[in-house]
Amino acid sequence: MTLADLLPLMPLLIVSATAVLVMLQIGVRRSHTVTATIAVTGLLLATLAAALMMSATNQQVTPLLIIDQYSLFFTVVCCAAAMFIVILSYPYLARLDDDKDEYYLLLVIATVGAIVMVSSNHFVSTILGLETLSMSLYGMLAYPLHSKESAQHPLEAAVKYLVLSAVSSSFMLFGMALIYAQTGTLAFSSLIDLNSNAVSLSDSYAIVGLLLLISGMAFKLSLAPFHMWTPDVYEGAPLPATAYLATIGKTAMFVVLLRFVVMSEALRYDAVVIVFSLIAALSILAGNVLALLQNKLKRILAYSSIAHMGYLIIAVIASYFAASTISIEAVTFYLLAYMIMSLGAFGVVSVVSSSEKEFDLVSDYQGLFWRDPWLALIFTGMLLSLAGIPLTVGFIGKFYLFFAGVESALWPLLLVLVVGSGIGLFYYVRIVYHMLLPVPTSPQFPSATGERLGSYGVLTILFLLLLLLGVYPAPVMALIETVSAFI
Amino acid sequence: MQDLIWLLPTFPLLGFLCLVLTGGSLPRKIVAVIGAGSVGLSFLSAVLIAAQFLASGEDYFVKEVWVWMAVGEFTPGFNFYLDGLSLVMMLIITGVGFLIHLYSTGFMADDPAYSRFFAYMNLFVAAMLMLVLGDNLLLLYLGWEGVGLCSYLLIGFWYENPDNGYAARKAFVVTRVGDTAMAIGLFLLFTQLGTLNIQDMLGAAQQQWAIGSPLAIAAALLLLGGAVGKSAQLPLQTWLPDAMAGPTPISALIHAATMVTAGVYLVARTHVLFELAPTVQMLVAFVGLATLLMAGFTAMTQRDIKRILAYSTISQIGYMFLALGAGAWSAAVFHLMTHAFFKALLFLAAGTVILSLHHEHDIFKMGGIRKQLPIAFWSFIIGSAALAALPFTSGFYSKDEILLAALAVEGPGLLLWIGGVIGAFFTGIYSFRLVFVVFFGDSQGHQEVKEEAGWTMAAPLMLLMVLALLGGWIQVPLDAVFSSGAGHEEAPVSLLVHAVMIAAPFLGIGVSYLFFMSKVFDVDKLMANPLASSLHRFWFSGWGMDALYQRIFVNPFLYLARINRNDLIDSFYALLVSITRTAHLMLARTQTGYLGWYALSMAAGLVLIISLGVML
Amino acid sequence: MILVALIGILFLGGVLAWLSERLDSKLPRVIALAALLLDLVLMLTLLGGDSADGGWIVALNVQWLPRFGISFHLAVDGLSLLLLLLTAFLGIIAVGSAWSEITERSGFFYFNLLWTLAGVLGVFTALDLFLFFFFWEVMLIPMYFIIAIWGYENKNYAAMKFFLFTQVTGMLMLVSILTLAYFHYVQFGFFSFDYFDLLKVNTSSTIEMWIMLGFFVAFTTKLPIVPFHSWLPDAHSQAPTAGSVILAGVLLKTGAYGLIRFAVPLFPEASLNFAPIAMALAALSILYCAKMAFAQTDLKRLIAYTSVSHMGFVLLGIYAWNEIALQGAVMTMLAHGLSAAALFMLAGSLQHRIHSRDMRDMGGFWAKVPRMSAVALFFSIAALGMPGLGNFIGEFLALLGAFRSNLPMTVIATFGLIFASVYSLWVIQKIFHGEYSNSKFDDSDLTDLNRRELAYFGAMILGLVWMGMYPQSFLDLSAAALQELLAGTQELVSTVVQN
Amino acid sequence: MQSIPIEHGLILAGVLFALGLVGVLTRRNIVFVLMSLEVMLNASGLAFVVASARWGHADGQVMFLMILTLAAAEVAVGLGLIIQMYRKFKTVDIDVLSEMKG
Repeated sequence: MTLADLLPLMPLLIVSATAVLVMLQIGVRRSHTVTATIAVTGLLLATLAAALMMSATNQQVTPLLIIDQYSLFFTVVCCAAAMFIVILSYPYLARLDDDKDEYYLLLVIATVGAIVMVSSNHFVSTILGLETLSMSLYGMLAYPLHSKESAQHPLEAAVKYLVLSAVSSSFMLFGMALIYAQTGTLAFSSLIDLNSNAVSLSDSYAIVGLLLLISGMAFKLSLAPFHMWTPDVYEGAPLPATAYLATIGKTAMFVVLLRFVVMSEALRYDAVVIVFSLIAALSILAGNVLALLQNKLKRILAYSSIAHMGYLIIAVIASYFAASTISIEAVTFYLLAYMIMSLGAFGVVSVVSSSEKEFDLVSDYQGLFWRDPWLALIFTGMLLSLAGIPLTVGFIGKFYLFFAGVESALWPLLLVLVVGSGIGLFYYVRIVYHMLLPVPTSPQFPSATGERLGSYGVLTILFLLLLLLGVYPAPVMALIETVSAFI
Repeated sequence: MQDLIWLLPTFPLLGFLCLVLTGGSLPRKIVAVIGAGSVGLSFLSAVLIAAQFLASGEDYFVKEVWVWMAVGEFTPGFNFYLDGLSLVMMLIITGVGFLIHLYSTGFMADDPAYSRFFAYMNLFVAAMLMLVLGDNLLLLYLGWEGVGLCSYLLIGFWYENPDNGYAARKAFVVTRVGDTAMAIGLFLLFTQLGTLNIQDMLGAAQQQWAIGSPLAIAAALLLLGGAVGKSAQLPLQTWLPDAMAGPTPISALIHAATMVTAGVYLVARTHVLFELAPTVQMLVAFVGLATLLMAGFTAMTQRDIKRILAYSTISQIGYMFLALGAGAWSAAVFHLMTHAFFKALLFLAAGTVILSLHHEHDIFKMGGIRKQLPIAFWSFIIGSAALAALPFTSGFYSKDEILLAALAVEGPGLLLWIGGVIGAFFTGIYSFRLVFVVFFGDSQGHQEVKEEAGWTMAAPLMLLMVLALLGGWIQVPLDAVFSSGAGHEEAPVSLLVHAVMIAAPFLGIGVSYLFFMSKVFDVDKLMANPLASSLHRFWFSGWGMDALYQRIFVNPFLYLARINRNDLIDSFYALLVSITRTAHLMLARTQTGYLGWYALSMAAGLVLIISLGVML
Repeated sequence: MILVALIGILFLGGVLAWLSERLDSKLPRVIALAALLLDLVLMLTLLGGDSADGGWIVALNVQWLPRFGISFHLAVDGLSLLLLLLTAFLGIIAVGSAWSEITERSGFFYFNLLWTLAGVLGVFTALDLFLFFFFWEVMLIPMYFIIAIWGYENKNYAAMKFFLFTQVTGMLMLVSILTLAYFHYVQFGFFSFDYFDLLKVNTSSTIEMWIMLGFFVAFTTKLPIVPFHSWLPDAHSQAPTAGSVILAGVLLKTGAYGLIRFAVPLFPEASLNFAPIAMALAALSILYCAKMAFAQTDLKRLIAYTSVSHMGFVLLGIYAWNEIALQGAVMTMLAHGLSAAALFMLAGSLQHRIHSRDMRDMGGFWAKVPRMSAVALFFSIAALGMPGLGNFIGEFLALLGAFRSNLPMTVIATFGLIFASVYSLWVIQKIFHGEYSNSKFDDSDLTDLNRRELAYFGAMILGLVWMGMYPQSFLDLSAAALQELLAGTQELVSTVVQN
Repeated sequence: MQSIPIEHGLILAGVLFALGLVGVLTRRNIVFVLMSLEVMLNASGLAFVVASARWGHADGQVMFLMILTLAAAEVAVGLGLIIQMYRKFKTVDIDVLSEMKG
């Protein structure tokens, strides 16, 4: 551990420092605004730092962390997203009749965990990051616990998530143990060409280990058949927390999954390929079908997230069979796209909601097009992007996935993808249709107030990103191409 | 002047445009002038052109106006082709057409939709002229469909009554069936011979196709399909009697004089093809024979004055087809001409009768009106005489030629001849049955008879009477056209044959005299006989063809339409939807909200996956 | 550059129209009209252009997504130009028909209208398959909005159905495109979605068949052809008039265009082997939908089914794949664009006046509204293929050309002419003939066509007569392009025919 | 000296793990659920120790210590939530937490 090692850790350090700073500030004097500001600034700095370092850094810091362009890319994405979520949380928490500051503390610490995860190529760092993230998420999910008005069920959500994710963690750990028994190292490494002169263990141990690990990860990514917790937790948790869980939580985990699968060459085993295909197909179908007639937006987004993770798995499978690196890029781009669009979707809901009352029903948005065209336009954009319609980033993402699938000739999975997205169109467009209906006599929620300008700003930025990456993604494509070379 | 031949259809077309664009806002006088005048003009130019053409002594003359379309080797043009045949046709159309227009100005005088009527009439004349003057089959088809359209519009002219609408649609659709066959014929001809220009096509056919070659037979058959449709021959004759729903001048112009004879024109025009397909030509003859007999029988039983005339038309066209079948092309065209004269005469006269009897159609409600309607009476006498082909009337010469030609056919010639003679006998019966019942006998207590209308209606009748009488002396310049077909040397036939042919109509007249004039035989007593009455019913219904078609074609179609009103195929997609929906409901039930259950599902998933993995 | 302008103007005009609503609710329609007129003028300037190089009049090719070798490649040849003109013309007509019908939220309406048309222009000009697909999808969303917002009683269902059908089949096409592009990568070692690059790809015939089917399904769903047609009657009967006009007049044609430009030239062999099935489907949908049309009581549904029936002739012509048949298909597209649009506008104006589409309520309108009746008569006559009008030229040529390549199917299809006359005349009888009675509806505002309506109906009548009497001016325009396409597949077709 | 074959150790860990899982599934009392979670976590810890014994280096044991801490943390947060839950529902039966479904 030298000074040279510290430099690449800059973003991580900045975020950790922010956490400490927030803690101290709370100790000195509570102030919602100040806390939020510190958090935003810290995360912004981290984002910038990571962005600046990205081009020049590729270094293994201690056995635990690999700081290369890929990890930095996602560090940028996660920090930026976290920053946006902070901005979205501010008005949401404004009227909470309880201390608001610790929420930001938890959020920042969770971000530390996320950063560790995206730059981890070692089981220990994976577990460290993951648990840091999860622990603080438990807190965030249950945050409005004391508030009397809170209509949602943060407690229920938190308990369910805690118990189940602890179970999944134990899956992962046991899996890791078995793999470790096979490879003899806790770093991600190939399971195939073992440098073992010791009496080797039968392959089935490794396979079982792999499958355990995959199952654990599948839970965190809410992939079928480990998806059941998702809608309940999403619905119960306060919106910004849900947004955090849905975007950063998923992304960080997925990066780990990708790194691990690629480095361990797990897909050499037919069993793993089949299990992955099964998981992908199940998730796509179950997710879309479950969302079909759902009336609560958060649950719809939960189910759709199941489906989207399923889409991504297709690209992961493809990454093994394809000659080019397109499939890695596909995963990367789609994660970025997914970050933008689901953050946007949650953002729209959270803009009109607050900790006392969340406007979660599809019918709440009836006639939004005529009451708040801009918000409605943004929401439409996000939904259509989730549905994969051109002019939006979602379409380019889908295009990447389809290409990856075609390149590796995964025809059955492509068919499932087509069917799934076909079903998906229905419920996304259904929401849009509700926004197009005439305005009901009694508007459901107050239109924007001054304190929500920040949120509107965030949403606008996301919307512009959505269009930009949907119409002229060439530069980002190029960036991702270079970045993905590091996996 | 010849180069101005394109003026012929242009005048009526302009008339049509004027009347349509002004939309009935013009005063009736002007409408009448435009309507009749335009046709008159084209008649004048027709006469001039005809004179010049005959003077020039050329066999034919082509005027190219513009290239319609040029796709690859398919280059039909808007070209006019004038030879003896089209000359005769254009004169008939414009001449008779003009007279009928003139008559209509009086007949329709108090119809609210005066200008719409003349618009359609003019359009019809224009289309009909395109039909006969076009130098390629596509242009002919243009006119062919055009006249069909006008016939539809005019049959349904009084649209308030749904029955008229039905008759009109029936007319259009039934003829459309024939037209479709004809269209396929055009495809075949073009695909095989590479052109639709009639003369080139015929030439090519003669070179490429041996006599009786299947292709020739197919082509001839398909064209024949078109012809029987338009000319109301078996088996597509059912539309014509209903077509009488239109105003009477229409029946005179379209459904007697011109359009219905288009089939005859088509066959005559493409006679080379039929000579290449002798079997089809024989078929033509027998179609004609069957039709003329069937129509003859039916005509005897009808009560509606116009339906009687309609069936007589069908049967007369049957004679023309007989002639065509017998290869007597010019005889067919000759009979076409004379028939145009006397049938137009009969219809117009019938029109005056109907008009002055306040739209009474049933002949048995008429009677003894010869005093009140002398012109109509004499028109009927002369018309019926010509129709029955009494000597020295125009009809006599044409029918005479036809029967002789029929006799001359080797093989079934005698059969054809006998059939024709029987037909002539029936013609005598029904034509004079009409005369006797309507004009003689005692008045059937119908309300007082209106005066015959003014000169506009009288003059055409007079002229047509003259033509019907003397039309037989006209020499039709067809030898050049049918040089190939004119090979029939009239074999010297015995006087007996002539005697029989002359006698047949007189016999018929005698019979109808005994029945309807002197009442020697009582019709009702005859009807009492079950056999006779059932036979009568059978004939009256036009040999039950309508009912048959209703059962075979119309009802099944309606049935299909009814049972599948909302698209069977759509229900498949509906099924997909409901499947997804049920899947959703079932899956949604798994989201119980119980932590234990979720954990269980995870465990189950894990077990599933691991067992899967270990097994593989 | 002019091509970008063509599309850009509409996109921009749409945004302007939307914003301008705040100022004045009458402004949007003016802006829309202006934008379309401007486009039309620009297109007319292209008419003079010489189509020397393979019939391409003007082209534009810029890199767009280098990673996949995707370029922003637009080009126009006679074929596209004809369809562009049709699009602009019908666009103007549609604005005319919406002029007084669309009163609420006009800004957003014209935004959607223009964006749909922009998407269509893109489809007709794109020569990069990714770009093509891009526009293909772009035109759907605004159309969805048009149906879903300004539609009639059952709009949600109809709009959703339209959206799902076109989107799902669109995804199949995407898979096909990608597969094709991937095989190009395998054979030539670089990514490309460019039309001319992909023309060079050759694959094993089974794979080619599968890829071709992907395109075929997408295009025949849009066309549409039995059994993919069932979205259309709903969409048409529920869409506002202008929507139906664009849908029937233009959107359906994108399917036909796709077949002519992409499906057949890219996969000549597969198409050749598939032709019998395709032509059988064509004949089937001609007859089946003619029958369905006759069975309908909802006027707009009826017209919708007739559209499907007529598109059958287009498909027949395309898969006959010889010049006459192709010209026939193109003429049918143009003529049907006008006649169907006009019929829908008549239905719309009727609904506007008596608030009903149910033919059982109607009858004897000739006495009340003679002008409208005459116009309706004209267009139904045109629809049943009366010689001298555009539809006849198209259908006759299509059948004439198809006759040599597939006799039985052509003969069957020809019987469609009979059924066409049955339903067309049925409409006239049901609505305009017969006894007039206003028992079933309130005829207080059942007035005859006004000047504006007469103007655009007149324009369409003239158009049809022009196509019917002197089609040469259209045939010449598309001839070069079609010959180029034919030449592309010539030797293969000839070889296969020999074997 | 004769060492125990690694398989045995792993199988033992597996059995423990399964026991813990069954506990989580069957128990309704959330306290017992948390205890069963402990069992599962420690089972995997044991697996690590066994594995590291095979390779004869300490990584696995380090991992075991980590697992202990994170298990402690999990339980800490869990107990916190349980207290809230008890305040709200006056019971620790997890089935009361089933208001969100569908």
